Amino acid sequence: MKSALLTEKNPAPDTRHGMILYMENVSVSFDGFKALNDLNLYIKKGELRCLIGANGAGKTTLMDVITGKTRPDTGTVSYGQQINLLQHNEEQIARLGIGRKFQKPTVFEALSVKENLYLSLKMDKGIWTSLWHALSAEQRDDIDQILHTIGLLAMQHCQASELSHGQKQWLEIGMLLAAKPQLLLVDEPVAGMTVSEAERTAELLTSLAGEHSVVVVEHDMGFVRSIARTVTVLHQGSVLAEGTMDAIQSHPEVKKVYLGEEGHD
Amino acid sequence: EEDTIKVGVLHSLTGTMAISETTLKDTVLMMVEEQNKQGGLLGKKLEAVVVDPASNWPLFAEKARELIVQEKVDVIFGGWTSVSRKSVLPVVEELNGLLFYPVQYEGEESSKNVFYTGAAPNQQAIPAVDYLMNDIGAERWVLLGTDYVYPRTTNKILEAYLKANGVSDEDIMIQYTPFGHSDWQNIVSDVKKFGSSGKKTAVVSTINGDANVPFYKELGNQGISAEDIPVVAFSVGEEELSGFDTAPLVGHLAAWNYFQSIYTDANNAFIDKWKAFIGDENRVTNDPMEATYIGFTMWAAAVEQTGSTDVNTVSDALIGMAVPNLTGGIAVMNPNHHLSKPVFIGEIQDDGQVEVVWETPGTVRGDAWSDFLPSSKNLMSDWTAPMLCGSYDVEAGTCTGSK
Amino acid sequence: MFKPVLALFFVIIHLSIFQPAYAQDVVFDDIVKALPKASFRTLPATLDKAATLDDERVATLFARLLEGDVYFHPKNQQVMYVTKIQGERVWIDTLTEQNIAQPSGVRLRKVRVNNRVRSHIRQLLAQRNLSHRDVTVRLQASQSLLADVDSISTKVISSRLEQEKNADIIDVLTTITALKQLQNDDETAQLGALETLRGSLYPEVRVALLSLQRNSEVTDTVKANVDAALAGIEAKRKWFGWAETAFFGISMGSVLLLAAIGLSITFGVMGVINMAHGEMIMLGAYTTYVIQQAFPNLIEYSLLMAVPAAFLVSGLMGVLIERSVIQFLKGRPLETLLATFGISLILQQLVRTVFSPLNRQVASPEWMSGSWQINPVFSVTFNRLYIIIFSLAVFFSLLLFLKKSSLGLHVRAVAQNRDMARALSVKSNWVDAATFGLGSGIAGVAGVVLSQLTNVGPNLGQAYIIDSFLVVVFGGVANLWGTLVSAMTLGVLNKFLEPVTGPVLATIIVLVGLVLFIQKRPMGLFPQKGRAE
Amino acid sequence: MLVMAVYVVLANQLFSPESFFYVSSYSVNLLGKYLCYALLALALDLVWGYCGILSLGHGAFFALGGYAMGMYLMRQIGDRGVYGNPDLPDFMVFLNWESLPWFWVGSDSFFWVIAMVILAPGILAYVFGAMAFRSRVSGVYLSIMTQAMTYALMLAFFRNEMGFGGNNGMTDFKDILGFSLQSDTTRLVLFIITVCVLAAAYYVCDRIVSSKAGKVITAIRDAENRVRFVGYNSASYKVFLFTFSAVLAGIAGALYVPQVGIINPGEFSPINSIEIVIWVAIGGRGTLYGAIIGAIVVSFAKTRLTGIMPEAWLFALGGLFVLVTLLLPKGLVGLIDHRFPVKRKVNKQESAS
Amino acid sequence: MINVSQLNQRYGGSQILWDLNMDIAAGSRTCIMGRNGVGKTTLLKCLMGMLPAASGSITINQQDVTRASIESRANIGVGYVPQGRHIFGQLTVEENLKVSLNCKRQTSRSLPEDIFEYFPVLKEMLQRRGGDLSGGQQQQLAIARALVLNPNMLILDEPNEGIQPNIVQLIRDVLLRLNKEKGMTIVLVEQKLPFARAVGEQFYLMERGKVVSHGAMPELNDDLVKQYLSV
Ligand SMILES: Nc1ncnc2c1ncn2[C@@H]1O[C@H](COP(=O)(O)OP(=O)(O)OP(=O)(O)O)[C@@H](O)[C@H]1O
Ligand SMILES: Nc1ncnc2c1ncn2[C@@H]1O[C@H](COP(=O)(O)OP(=O)(O)OP(=O)(O)O)[C@@H](O)[C@H]1O
Ligand SMILES: CC(C)C[C@H](N)C(=O)O
Ligand SMILES: [Mg+2]
Ligand SMILES: [Mg+2]
Repeated sequence: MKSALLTEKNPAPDTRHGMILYMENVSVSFDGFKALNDLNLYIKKGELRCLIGANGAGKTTLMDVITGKTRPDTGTVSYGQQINLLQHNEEQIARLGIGRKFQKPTVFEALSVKENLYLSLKMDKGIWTSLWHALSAEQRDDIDQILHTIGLLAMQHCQASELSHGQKQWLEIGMLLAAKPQLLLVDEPVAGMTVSEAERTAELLTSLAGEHSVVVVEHDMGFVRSIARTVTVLHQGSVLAEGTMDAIQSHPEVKKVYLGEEGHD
Repeated sequence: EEDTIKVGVLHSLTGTMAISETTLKDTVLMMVEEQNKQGGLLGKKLEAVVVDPASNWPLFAEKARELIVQEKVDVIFGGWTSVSRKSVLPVVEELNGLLFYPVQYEGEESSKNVFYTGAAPNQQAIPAVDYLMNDIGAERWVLLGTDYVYPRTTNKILEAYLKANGVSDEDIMIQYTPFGHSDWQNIVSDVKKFGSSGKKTAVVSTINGDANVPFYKELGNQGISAEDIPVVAFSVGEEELSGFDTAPLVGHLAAWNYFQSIYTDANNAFIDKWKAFIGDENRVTNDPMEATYIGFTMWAAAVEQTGSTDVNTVSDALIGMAVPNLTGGIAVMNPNHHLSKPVFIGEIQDDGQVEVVWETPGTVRGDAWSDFLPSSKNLMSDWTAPMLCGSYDVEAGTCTGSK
Repeated sequence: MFKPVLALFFVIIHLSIFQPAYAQDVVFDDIVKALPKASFRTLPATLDKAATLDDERVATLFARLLEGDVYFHPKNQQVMYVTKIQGERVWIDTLTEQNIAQPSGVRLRKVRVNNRVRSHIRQLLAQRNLSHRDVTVRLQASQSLLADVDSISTKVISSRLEQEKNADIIDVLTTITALKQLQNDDETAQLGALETLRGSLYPEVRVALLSLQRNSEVTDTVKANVDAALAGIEAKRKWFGWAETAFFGISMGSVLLLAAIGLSITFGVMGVINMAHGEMIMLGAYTTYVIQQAFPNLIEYSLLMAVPAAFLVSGLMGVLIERSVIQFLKGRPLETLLATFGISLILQQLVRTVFSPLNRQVASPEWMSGSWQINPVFSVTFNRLYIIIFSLAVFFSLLLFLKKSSLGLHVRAVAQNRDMARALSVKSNWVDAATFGLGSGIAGVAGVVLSQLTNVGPNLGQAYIIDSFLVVVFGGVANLWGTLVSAMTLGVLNKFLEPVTGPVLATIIVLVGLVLFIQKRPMGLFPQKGRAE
Repeated sequence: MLVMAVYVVLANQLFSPESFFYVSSYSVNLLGKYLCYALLALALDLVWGYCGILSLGHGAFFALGGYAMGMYLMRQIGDRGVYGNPDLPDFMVFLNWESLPWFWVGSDSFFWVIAMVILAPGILAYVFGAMAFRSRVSGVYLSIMTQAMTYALMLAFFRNEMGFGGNNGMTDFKDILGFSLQSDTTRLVLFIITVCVLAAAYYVCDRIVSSKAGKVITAIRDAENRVRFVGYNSASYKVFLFTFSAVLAGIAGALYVPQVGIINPGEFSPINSIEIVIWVAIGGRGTLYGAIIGAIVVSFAKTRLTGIMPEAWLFALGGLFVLVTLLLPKGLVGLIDHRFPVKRKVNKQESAS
Repeated sequence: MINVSQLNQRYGGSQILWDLNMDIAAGSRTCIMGRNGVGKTTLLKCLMGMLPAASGSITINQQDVTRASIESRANIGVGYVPQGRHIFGQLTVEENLKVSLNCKRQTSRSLPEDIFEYFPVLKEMLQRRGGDLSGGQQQQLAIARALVLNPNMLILDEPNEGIQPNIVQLIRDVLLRLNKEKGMTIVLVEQKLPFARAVGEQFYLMERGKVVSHGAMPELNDDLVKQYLSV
C-alpha cells in the first residue's frame, strides 16, 4: 500500500551493454494456438527498430508481452540487463519507462485533449501526489509544446471523444511524448493518416530515436522505408528475418508471406 | 376540522409487511366508520388519518411523529412487527402519544403510552405447550423459528418451561432460519428424523410470515402429517391460511385468542360487518383484527367515559376497562397495559378455518414480564398510582427503566 | 395417501344402500347414538367398540370421521354425513345410509375429531384392512401397524403371511413379527428376529433395537448382535442421508436455475439490469392463480395450462416494457436499473391493487404432492423431482433455441454492437423486443413453478431477485452453462452446509465464499475469454 | 446553493413559532434525515459517478457507521433501560448475556465511537476494495459482490448471537454526550452538525474530483486498462476512493441514527442500497450536487406521498423513476443545466461502467 | 445510385458536414479522400443512417432514405465496412459471418462459398473468437461479413488501415473483382494514394465537411494532393 500511495522509486535499466530490451525464447499460446513461438529479440539503446510481419504474426502480442498485458508461457523478457519485466505489472512497467501506443487508438474519452496529456506526463503517479498536484510552468510548456507537435493546439479543450480517428492517433502519440519513456512501442502509428501526415510522424519518430529507443510496427512500407534502419520480420510468432530494408525486401520468404507485389518495385 | 377526533393508522401498506398489516388498516377504518354511524364520539366525528410506513422501521418513527405533531391525532393504531413498535416507542413516549399495538409479541416491555392488545407469550405459547404435553402427549419438542427476537424470546421461555416440566435437553431441538426462508427440505427432513425415535414429537413454530407456506408445503410433501408430528404455530391464522393450499395443513394446530370459527353472536356480527365492509364474501377475520377491535372499543369507551381525548386521562380510564370479547367472555385491560383474554388451540381444517380443540377454562392475564426468564422474573408492571412503573423490580423494590 | 381407502368406501356406500339391516343393528345404533355426546377423550373407546363389530357401516363411519364429515342435529341428535358427491352437497343418514333432506332451520353441529382420534381411527382401519383386496391398501395398513405392533396379535399376522403374495407386504409383516419376537425374553427368538431385522431401514426397527441395546436384561450375545445390526443400519442411514442432502441441493439449485435463467437472458445477454425480473416471476405465479380460479375443476391440469399462459403473460409484459421504456435506454445500461426498478415498484403495487396485498392460494395438483418412497429413510418428493426435470428441460430447450434459431446469434450481435448488427440487416428493435420477451416469459414460467413452492404474493419477486443476480454473475455473465453450474453449485453447497451450520450461517458462508471466489475469478465461473479491448 | 438554503432554515428556526417563516422541529428533524441521505448519496456518487464503481452495498457502510453510533447511544442509556442494568443493554439482559462482548468494549466513549464510525466502514471497504480491485473485479461482478456483502451482513446482523440486538436493532436512545435526544435544541444542534459535515464533505469531494487524482479517477472509469499503461496503479486509486466514500457513508449513518432514533439490520438490506443508487441517478450521476438534490427530492417525495396517497404512492414513485430516466438522461440536474446553462464540463461518455 | 444533396450534419453544437453534395453512379468505384477529421467517416455514417442528417437528403437506388433506419439500408443492398472494423468480439468468426443470414436481405441459411475464396484465412479461423483475431484478420472478416449480405454496393472506410501489404493487394483485387464480376458499386474512403488510384475510378476530395473537388481519378493531380491531402 505504501509504495502505491506514496512515491515509488523506479530503477533505471542497466544498459551498459548497449541493449535496452532482451526477449529470449518467448512463447505465448492461446487455447493451443501459438501466437509467439520461441521468439528472440534484442533492441539496442537509442535504436529505431521497425517490426513488420503478416497480420497475425504476433507483433501486437509481442508488445503485450513487453508491457505486461500478456504473460508468456516461457521465456525471459528483461529491460536493460537487470530488470525482469515478467515480475512487474502494467503500471510498474509503464513507470519503468516503457511507453506504448496501441494499435487501436485508446485515449481517455471523457477528458479533454489537454487533460489526456496532463495525465500522461512523466511524474510521480502515486495517489497522494495526484491529490495535491498542480501543473508547474515547466510542465505547462511541455504540454503546449506537445499540443503543437501533434497539431491539436486548437482542440486542446475538446473532449477526446470528439476527435476523429486520425486525431486520436495523434493524441495518443502526444501522450507517449508526454511520458518521456526510454523505450517507445508504437503499434501502427500512421494507420488512417494521409501520406503527408505519415511523413510528419516519420520525422517525429526519427527525431526521437537516439535519445529514446523506439520499436515501430507498421504495414505501410513507404513509411517503414522512410524511417527504418533495421527491420525485423515476424512470421508465425518468431523472427523470420532481420536486416536492412533492402535486404528484407529482397528476402524471398518475406516477399512470399508478406510483401507480395511490393517486393518487386 | 377542529371538531373531528383524529385516529392515526400506522400500518404498512407496501413492502414486506403489507400482507399482514393492510387488513388491520381496513379494520380500523371499519371501526371508525361504525363509530361515526353511531354518531362519533363526544359529538364529534372520527377521522382516520392513514399513512404508509412502508415496512421500513425508521419510517415508522418518522410517520408516528408526523401523525402526532403534524396531524395531531389523538390515538394511533398501528404496528405489527416488534421492531416497528420499538421504533415508534420513543416517539410516542416523547410526545406523549397513545398507541394501540394489536399483535402477539415476545413481551418484555411495558410503556405508559402503549396498550398491548395482542397476546403475550403466556397467552399463547405456554398454553399451547401445555396442550401438546398433556393432551397430545408430546415428549420430544422441536422449536422452529425465524431468527429474530420474538421466536428467540418465546423459545427461551418455552425451553425454560419445558425443562421445568422435566423434558431433557436431548428431547429439544431448536432451529432458526432467516426471514423469508423458502427451502425447508433439510429442516423438515431433520424434524422427521428427530420425530422417528418412538417418542411423540411436536413442533412449536414461531416461523414468521412468508416462510410458512413453503414450510407447510414441504411438511406435506415429505409426508409428515399432523397425526405423526403436529405443528403448533403462533403466527399462522385465518388470514395467512387464506393464502395457503390448506390440504397439507389439515390437523396442524394454531394457538390464538380468537378464531373466526368460534360461534358467538358478537363474532358472527363482526364477521358479517367485515365482509360487508370489505366487499368480499371470502375474506376472513383473525386474531389481530379482534385485538384491534378490542383496542378500539376500549379506547372509544374510555373517551366517552371521560369526555376527553387527553392521553393521560384516557390512559387512566383504560386500565380496568372491560369489553366483551368476540369469542364470548370479557377482555379486561390490566394495569400492565396488557389484556386478559382466553386462549384457544385449534386444528386447521381444509377450508382454511380453525376448529377449537382446546381452550383455557377462563381468561389468562397477559404478562409483560415473563416468569420464565431470569432477567424478568422479578419484574412487574403497573401503571396505576402509586406504582406507575413499567418495570418494577419486586425483589429490589425499585422501578427500573421507563417511568 | 388415504385416497384408495376413500375410493373404496364410496363403493361401499353405494353397495350398502340397498342392503337389509343386520341383526347387530342395536349395537351400531348405540355407537352412533354415543357420538354427539362423545368428547375427544371418550371417542377412542367408543370407536374401539365399533371396530369389533362386523358391520360394513363401521368402515364408512370411520372414513367419514377421518374426513370430518360427521354432523349431528343439535335438537334430535340425528347423526348424519354431510359430504359432497360430484360437487353436490348431500346429507346421508348414518344408520340407514340413505340420502336425506337438508335439515332446515338449524346449524348442524360437528362430531369433532382431533389428531389423536384420527390416528386412532387409522390404526383401527389398518387392522381391518390387513386383508383388504387392494394391494396398496394392504401395504399401507401393514405399514401403519409397524408403529404400534402391540395392537395386533402374532396370530393374525402369521395367518396373513400365509396368504400374502406381495413381497413388500411380506417384508413389512415379517418385520412386524420380528419386532414382536424381540419383545420376547427368549434369546433364540431374539437372535432369530435380529437376523430378520438386520439391515432393515424402518425407523421403528431402529427404535426397537436402540431400546433393546439399553435393556440390561438381554444376554451378551444378543447385545453383540444388536450392536452389529445397529451399526449396519446406521451406515446405511448415513449413506442415504448423503444422497438425500445431495438431492436437496440439486433441487434447490434447480429452483435457483429456473429463477435466474430468464435473467441470464435479459441481463446476461442483453445487458439490461433488469430489476423487474422478480416481478416477471411474480406475474407468472399470479397467472397460475388466475388459471386455477378460472378452471376450478381442472386443478390437475392447471400447471400444464399455466406454463404457456405464464410465458405469454410475462413475455408480453416484457415486450411491453421493452417497447415502452427500455428501447429508449439503448447504450445506457445503468439507467435501465433505475427504470426497471421503477417498473418493479409499479408492478408490485399493481398486483396489490388488483389482487389485494394478501397471498393468493395456489393449489398443488395431486401428482405434484407426496413423495416417492424409495425406502423407509430415503424418499424423494414429487414436486421437487418434477421441478428438477422441468428446470433442466427449460434450460436445454432454451439453449437449443438460442443455438438453432437466428435469434440467439442476433441478440448477441446486437448486444455487442447495435449499429453494426443493424448494418448487417438485423432488425434490432424486433430482436430486442423478442429477447426481452423471451427472458421475461421464462421468468414467468419460473413463477408457475414457484407458485408450487412458496407464497404467491406481491413480494414474491423481491425474494428471488438477489439470488437470481448472484447466480447469473457467479456463473459468468452471458454464459448459460455458467448459470446452470452456478445455480447447482450454490444449491448443493448450501444444502451440505446447512446441517452443520444451520440455515442462517449457511447462507452467510455461501455469500462470503462467493465474494472470495470472485477474487480468484473476477469474471465468474465461466468468464468470457478473449483479448480485452 | 444548498448551504444557502440550509442557512435560511436555520435562521427561520429563530422566528416566532406562529410566524410564516417558522419551521417546526419536526421539519428540522426530517431535513436532518434528508441531509444524512444526501451525504450518503454524495459518497456513492463519488465512486459511481466519477469512478464507475457501481456499489450496490453502500448501505452497509452507512449501517456500520450507524451501528457504531447506536452502540454508543445504547451505552448512554446506562441503568435507565427496562431492566435497569447499568452495563448491559436491554436486549443482552433478556437474552441472558453475562457481560459485554469484546467488541462492545470502549463503546461508552464518544471518541472511541467517532473512531469506530470511521474505522468500521473504512476497514471493511479497504479490505473488500483491496481484494476486489487488486484482483480486478469490476463492472457488474463488483456490483453484485457489494450486494452480496451487504446481504451477508444483513443476515449476520439479524442473528441475535451477533450481539447487536438482532432484528429489533437498537432503539430507545436517551441522550448523546449528556444532552437529551428528546430536546429540540439537541435536535437542532444535530441538524447543524449534519449541515456542516455535508458542506465539508462536499468541499472535500469537490477538491478530489477536480484535482489531478480526480482526472485519473475519471480516466479509470472510462478506460481502466489504458490508465495502467500510463503508469497509474489504478487499483490503489480505486481502493482509496472506495474507502473514502465508505467512510463518508459511515459518517452519514452515524449522524442519521441519533436523528431517527433507531438502527437495525434493515439498513443493510440490498434494496436500501439500490435506493441510494436511485437517488444519485435521479439527481444526476457524476455531479456532486446532483446526488444531493436527488437524495433530498426522492426522500421528500417519499415522505409526502406516503402521507398523501398511502395506497398509491408506489405508482407515483415508480412512475417518477421511469419518467426521469426517459426524459432526463442527466437526471434532475440536467433540467437545471438546461434552464441555466452554467459553465460546466459535459460528461458525455457516461455509459461506461 | 447514391445521391446526396445539401447534406448537413452536426454533433451537438459543432457542425461537421456543410451542404454536401455527391453523386455516385451504379457500378462505379468512388474514392473519398481528405485529411484527418474532415468528416469522411461522418459522411459514411450518415449514408448508413448511423448518424441522423440535420438537413438535406440522401437517395439510394432512387429511394429517399434520409430518415430510413439502418437496417432498411442494409436491405436495399448496402454493405458497410466501418473504420475500426467493429467485429463482434465475443462471437466466433463463423458467427460474425452468419449474423446477416436469415434476414430480410439474405434469407439463405448457409454462408456463400465465395467469401472463403476471396479470404482463405477465414476458413481456418472459423471457430476463433472475432476479438482474438489480429487487426488484419479482422479487416478481412469485416469485408467478408459485409459480403455475406449479398450487397450491390459496398461502402468501405479505410479498409487498409493496419493491413499487411500483400493483403492490401488482395483487398484491392477483391474489390476490383467484385466490381467487375458482380457489378458491385464501391465507395471507398482511403488516405493512401496508390491504393486510391488503383481502386477508384472517380474521386471526391473533402475539406472541413465540404466536397472541394471531384472528378475522374486521373484528374487527381499533384496540386490537388498538395492542397488537400498534405499537412
Ligand atoms: N487473446 C487471444 N486469444 C486467442 N488468440 C489470440 C489472442 N490474442 C492474439 N491471438 C492470436 O494471436 C495471433 C497474433 O496476434 P497479433 O495481434 O499479435 O498479430 P499482429 O502481428 O499484431 O497482427 P496485425 O498486424 O494484424 O495487428 C493472431 O492470430 C491472433 O488471432
Ligand atoms: N462523437 C463526436 N462528437 C463531436 N465531434 C465529433 C465526434 N466524432 C467526430 N467528431 C468530429 O467530427 C470531425 C469529423 O470526424 P470524422 O470521423 O468524420 O473524420 P474523418 O474524416 O473520418 O477523419 P479520419 O481520417 O481521421 O478518420 C472531426 O473533427 C471530429 O473532431
Ligand atoms: C410474530 C409476529 C407476527 C409479530 C411479532 N410481534 C414480531 O415480533 O414481529
Ligand atoms: Mg497488431
Ligand atoms: Mg474516419
